[in-house]
Amino acid sequence: MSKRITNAIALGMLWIAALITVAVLGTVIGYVVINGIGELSPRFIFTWPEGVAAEGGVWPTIVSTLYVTALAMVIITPIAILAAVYLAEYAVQGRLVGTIRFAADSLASVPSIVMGLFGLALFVEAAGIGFSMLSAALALSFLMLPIVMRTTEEAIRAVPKYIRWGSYGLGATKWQTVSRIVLPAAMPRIITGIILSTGRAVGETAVVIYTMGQAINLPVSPLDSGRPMTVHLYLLAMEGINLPAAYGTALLLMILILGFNLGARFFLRRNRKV
Amino acid sequence: MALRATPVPDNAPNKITVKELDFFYGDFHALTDITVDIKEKAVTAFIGPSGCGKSTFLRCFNRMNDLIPGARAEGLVSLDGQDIFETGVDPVDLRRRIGMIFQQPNPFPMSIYDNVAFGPRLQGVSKKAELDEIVQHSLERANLWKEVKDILGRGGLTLSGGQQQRLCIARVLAVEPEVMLMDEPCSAIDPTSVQKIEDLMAELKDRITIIIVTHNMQQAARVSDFTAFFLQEVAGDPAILVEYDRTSNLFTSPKDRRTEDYITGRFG
Amino acid sequence: MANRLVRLNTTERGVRRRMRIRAAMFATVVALVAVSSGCDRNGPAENEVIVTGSTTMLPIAEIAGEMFHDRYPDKKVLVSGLGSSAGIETVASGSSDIGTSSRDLKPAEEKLGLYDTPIAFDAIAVIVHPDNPIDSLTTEEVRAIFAGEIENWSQLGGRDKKVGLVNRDEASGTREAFDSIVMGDTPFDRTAAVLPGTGQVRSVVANAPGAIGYISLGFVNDEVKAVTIDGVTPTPEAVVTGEYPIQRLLHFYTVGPPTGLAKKYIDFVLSPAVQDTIIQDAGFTPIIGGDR
Amino acid sequence: MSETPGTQAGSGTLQLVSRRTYFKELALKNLFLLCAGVAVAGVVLIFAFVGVRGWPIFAEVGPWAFLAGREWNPTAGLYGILPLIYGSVVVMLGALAIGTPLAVGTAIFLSEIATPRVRSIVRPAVELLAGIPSVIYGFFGLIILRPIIADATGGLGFGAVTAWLILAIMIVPTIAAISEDALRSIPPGIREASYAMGATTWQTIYKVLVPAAKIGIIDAIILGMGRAIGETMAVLMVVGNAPVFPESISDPIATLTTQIVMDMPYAAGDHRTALFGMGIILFLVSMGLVALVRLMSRFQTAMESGR
Repeated sequence: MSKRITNAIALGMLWIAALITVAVLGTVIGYVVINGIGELSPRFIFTWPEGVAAEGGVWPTIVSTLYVTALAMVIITPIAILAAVYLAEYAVQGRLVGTIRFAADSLASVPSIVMGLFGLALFVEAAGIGFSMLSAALALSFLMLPIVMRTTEEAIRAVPKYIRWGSYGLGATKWQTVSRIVLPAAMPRIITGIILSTGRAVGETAVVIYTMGQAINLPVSPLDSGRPMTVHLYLLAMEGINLPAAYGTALLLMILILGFNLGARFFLRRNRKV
Repeated sequence: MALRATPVPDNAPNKITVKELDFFYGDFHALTDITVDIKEKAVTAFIGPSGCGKSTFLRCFNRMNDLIPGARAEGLVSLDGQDIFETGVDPVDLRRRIGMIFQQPNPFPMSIYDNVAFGPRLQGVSKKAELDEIVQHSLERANLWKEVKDILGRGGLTLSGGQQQRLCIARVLAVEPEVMLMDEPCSAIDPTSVQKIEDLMAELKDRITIIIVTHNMQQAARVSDFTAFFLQEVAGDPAILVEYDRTSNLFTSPKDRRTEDYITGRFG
Repeated sequence: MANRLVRLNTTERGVRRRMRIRAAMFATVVALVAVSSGCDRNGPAENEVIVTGSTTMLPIAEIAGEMFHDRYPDKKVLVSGLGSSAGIETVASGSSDIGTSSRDLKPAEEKLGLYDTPIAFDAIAVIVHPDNPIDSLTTEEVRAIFAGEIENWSQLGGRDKKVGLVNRDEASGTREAFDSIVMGDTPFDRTAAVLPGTGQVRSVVANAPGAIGYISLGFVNDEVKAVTIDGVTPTPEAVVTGEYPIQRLLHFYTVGPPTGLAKKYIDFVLSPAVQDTIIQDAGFTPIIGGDR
Repeated sequence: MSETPGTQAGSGTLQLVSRRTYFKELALKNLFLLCAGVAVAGVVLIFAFVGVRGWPIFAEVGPWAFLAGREWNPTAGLYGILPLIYGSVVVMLGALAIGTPLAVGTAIFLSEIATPRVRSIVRPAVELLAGIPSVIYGFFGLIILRPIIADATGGLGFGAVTAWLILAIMIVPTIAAISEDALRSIPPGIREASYAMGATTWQTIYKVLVPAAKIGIIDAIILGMGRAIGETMAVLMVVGNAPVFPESISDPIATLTTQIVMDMPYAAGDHRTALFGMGIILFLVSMGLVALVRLMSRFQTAMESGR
C-alpha cells in the first residue's frame, strides 16, 4: 500500500477515535437531558420525595450533596493549599518529599469504594461520628486532597521566579513572599483546582454511601445524616420503579457538575492575567 | 555623561568590601578569589562576557543566592565594615538595605500603588496617609509619577516594559535602600526607556550606591564611575575579576591585555 | 434524642425495600431505640408508639406513621427496621409497642404470648417475558429453575432458549420470602444475575425473551407475564383465599390485644386510608376484612 | 553616613535574624510540612483502618482459601474471592483493550492533528467525560446499553461485555490526558526533523512520536488500569453481580468492588471482615500500580541521563 494511502487511513482512524469520544459525551449528556428535562420543575427541585416510590421532589438530596461538598471543601482547602506550599516553596528534593508525593499519588488512585470502607471504619464507627455529613466530608477530603494539592502546586510553580525575586529583593521573608505575592498570583488557578475537585466530590457515590447513610434527611448540623443525589440516583435506577425521578436526578446532577466544570473554565479564563 | 555630577573623589568611603571571595553552585566553582571595594554613592558597573559570573557576584551582595539550593560563598563580603555572611545576620534585613532590580521587569500582579506600597507595608507601615506619601515620593524619584498618578489603581502589569522597570525601581526606592543592585536592568526594554533609566541612575547616585551588571559596554561607560571586568577564561573553570578601575581609566587605558581585547571587541 | 430518632427513621421514605437501615447502622439504632424507649416509656408515653422489626415492612410502617402523625399531630410513631426476629424480641421484652414481622412465629416464640394482627399479604409472582409460551409452572418447577437444574425452556416444553435467571440481592425481603416459601433447603443457582431492585427485575424480564424472575404481586404489569403456580393464577383474590402458594403474611405483634395508641395506629393501618394506598404502592396485597 | 539625607534609620550595623521572625518562619514551615504529612497520614490511616477490619479474614479462612477459593458463598461460609478477582481482571482487561486505542488515538489526534479550533472542542469534551459521575455512566449503561447487549447476545445484557463498553469510555479521559502530556513534551524539533526527512504524518507519529512518548503512554495505561479495577458504581449497575466464573462474556459476573457494595448492607461477622479484606487487596493493587508508574519514570530518567 502506498505511503499516502496508509497515512490517510491512519489519520482517518485517529479522527474516528476523537469523534467517538466526543460522540459518546454527546450521547450521554443528550440522553440524560432529553429524558430528564421534562421532570425538572420547581416542585421537583424544592419538594421532598414522597411515598414508597419517591414521588415528588429531591430537595433534601440536593441539600445533602451541597452540604457535604461544602463541608469537605472547608476542611480540605487550607490543608491542601499549605501542603502544596510546602512542596513547591519549602521542600528540598529528598526522601521526605518522595514519600509525600507517593502518598498523594496513592490517595489519588485509591478506589472510591475503599475510601468508603475507610470512612465507615474510621469516622463512622471508630471515631463514633456516625452516619453524618461530617463523616462523609472527612472521607471526601482525602479524595480531594491530592487533586487540590496537585493543582495548587502547579499553580504556585507557574508563578514566575522573577516575581518572587522582586519580593525577596525588597526584604520580604519567605512567608511574606508566599502569602502576599505567590499565593495571590496563583489564586485563579488554585480556585479552578478547588472547583474541579468539588465537582468530583459532587459526583462521588461509593464514598458517601457508607459514610453519610442513605436516609433521606435535610441536614442541619454536620452530625446529621442524609442521602446525596448520587446515592438517590443509584437507588432509583436500581429500584427501577420511578425512572422519571431517576432521569430528573441525573439531569440535576449533571447540571451541577457541568456547572462546576464550566464555572471553573470561565473563572480561569477571566482571571488569567499572570 | 552630561548628566554626571562631580566625579567621585578618590577618598570616598567604601560601601561594600569584598575579600577573596569564592563562590560555588554545588560542585561547580563559579567565582574565585574576588577582591574589590565598592565606593559609596557611586555607580559601579560589572562587565564581562555572558556566563562570567557577574550576576552571581551581584547576587552575593544581598544574599539572593541563599535561595538557590546548594549555593555557597567563601570569603568576606562586608557592608559598612560588617560581614554579611556572619552567622545570625538576617538576609531579610540585608535585602531591605540593598535593593535589587532584575533583568526582567517584575511588577507584582497587583495595582501600581500596591506594588510600591509593598515594601513599606512589609515593614509595618499601614497608615494610608503615610503610604500615600511614600508611594508618591518613590514614584517621583523614579520619574514615573507624572505618567501614572491618575492610574494608581491599575494593575502594574498593564504598563509598558520601560514603565514596569521604573515601577520596580520605585518599588525598591520605597524601602529607602542604601545600595541598589541592578542586574542588566535595560536588556529587556526599549531604547527610549533605557535612556530614562540611565538618567534616573545619575540622579539617584547622590544618595544611593548603585551597582549595575551590564553586557553593554557603552552603557557601562555612560553611567558608571567604576568598572569591574570579569572573565571566565576556560569553560568549567571559575571566573575571575580581571581588572577594576575608574571607568574612565579602564576604557581608555586598560592595564590588562584581556580587558583591552574585550573592550575593543576582540571577543565576548 | 427522640427527635433525632424520628428524623433517622421516619424520613427513610422513598424507594421501597432499599430503605433498610444498613447493617452498619444497626448498633446505633438499637442503642437509640434503647435510649429513647428507656426514657420515654417511664413518662406518660401515650403520645408515642414504638414500632420495630421487619425491614420488609419498614417503609409501610414508616409512611403510615407519617400519615398517622399528620392526622394526629400530637402523636408520633417511631419506626425502626431491625429484622423480624428483633421485632418479635423487642416487643416481647417490652421495649417496643409493636413488633413487625414478615414471618410467622417460630415454635419457641409462640410461648411469648404475642397477639397477631396481620396487616397485609406479601405475595410473589413469578414473571417471564410476555412472548414466552410457558404459562404455568409448578412450585417444584420454579424451584428447579432457580436452583439451576432446568437450564433451557425446552426442558419444560417451551422454546429452545436458555433460561435467563434473575434473582434479587440477599438483603431483599422478597428474596427472603421467595427463598423460604419456594426454595426451602435448595440453594439458588449462583450464576443468576442479582439485581437490587424490583423495577429492574421487571424491566430486565420484560425485554429478555428467556428471562425469568420474581417480584411482589403488586408490581406485576403488562410488560411481563406472571405465570400460574400449581394452576393458580396470581390475583389478589387467590392470595386472600390462600390458594396462591407463593405468599406470606405481614404481621404486627403486640403483647396481648392492642390497646390505646398502638390500637389506634394498627386500626389506622388496617383502614382503607393505608390499605388502598401505601400497602398497594409497596406491592403488597391488602388484607380484606382484616382477618384470616 | 547618618547625616546622609534619605538613608533610613535602620542603617548602621546589620540586624541579626530576630528570634521572633526565626521561630515564626520555622513554625510556619513545620505547619506546612504537617499539612503535607496529611497525605501520608491518609495512606497510613486507610491501611490501618481497612487493614485492621479486614486482616482477620486471612487468619480465619486462611490466605489461600481466601485468595484462591473458587466459591464466594458467605451464607455457606465460603469466602473464596477467586471468582471476584477473575471478574475484576476480565472487566479491566476488556475495558483496556477497547479504551486504550480510543484514548491514545484521541491523545495523538489532540496533540498532532487537531487544529486549535477542533482541539478547543475535543479537549474540553474529554475533560468533561472525566467529570461525569460514575453513577450516571452506570445509569446510562443499565437503561440504554444493557437492552442493546441483551438483544445482541440473546441473554440478559448483564455481564462483562456491557461493563467493558462503559468502563472503556470512563478510562478514556485518564489515559488520553496523560498520553497527550507525554506527546506534547516531545520537543518540536523532533517532529520537524522527521517531516524534513520526508516522513508522512502517520510515519512521524508511528515511528518517532509514539516511541518517544512510550513511557508516558504506558504510565497512562497503568493508571487507566487502576481506574478500571477500582471503578465501582458504574460496573455494579451493569455486570449482573453473580460471583461465579461466567460461561461467556455476556453472562453475569461480579468484581471485587461490586461484591463489596452488594454485600455490605447485610454482611456481618466474617462476611463483613472478608469485604474489608477485599478492600485491602484493592488498596494494595492501586498502590502497587502507582509504585509501578514511579518506577517507570525513574527508569526513564536513568535511561535519559545515561544517554
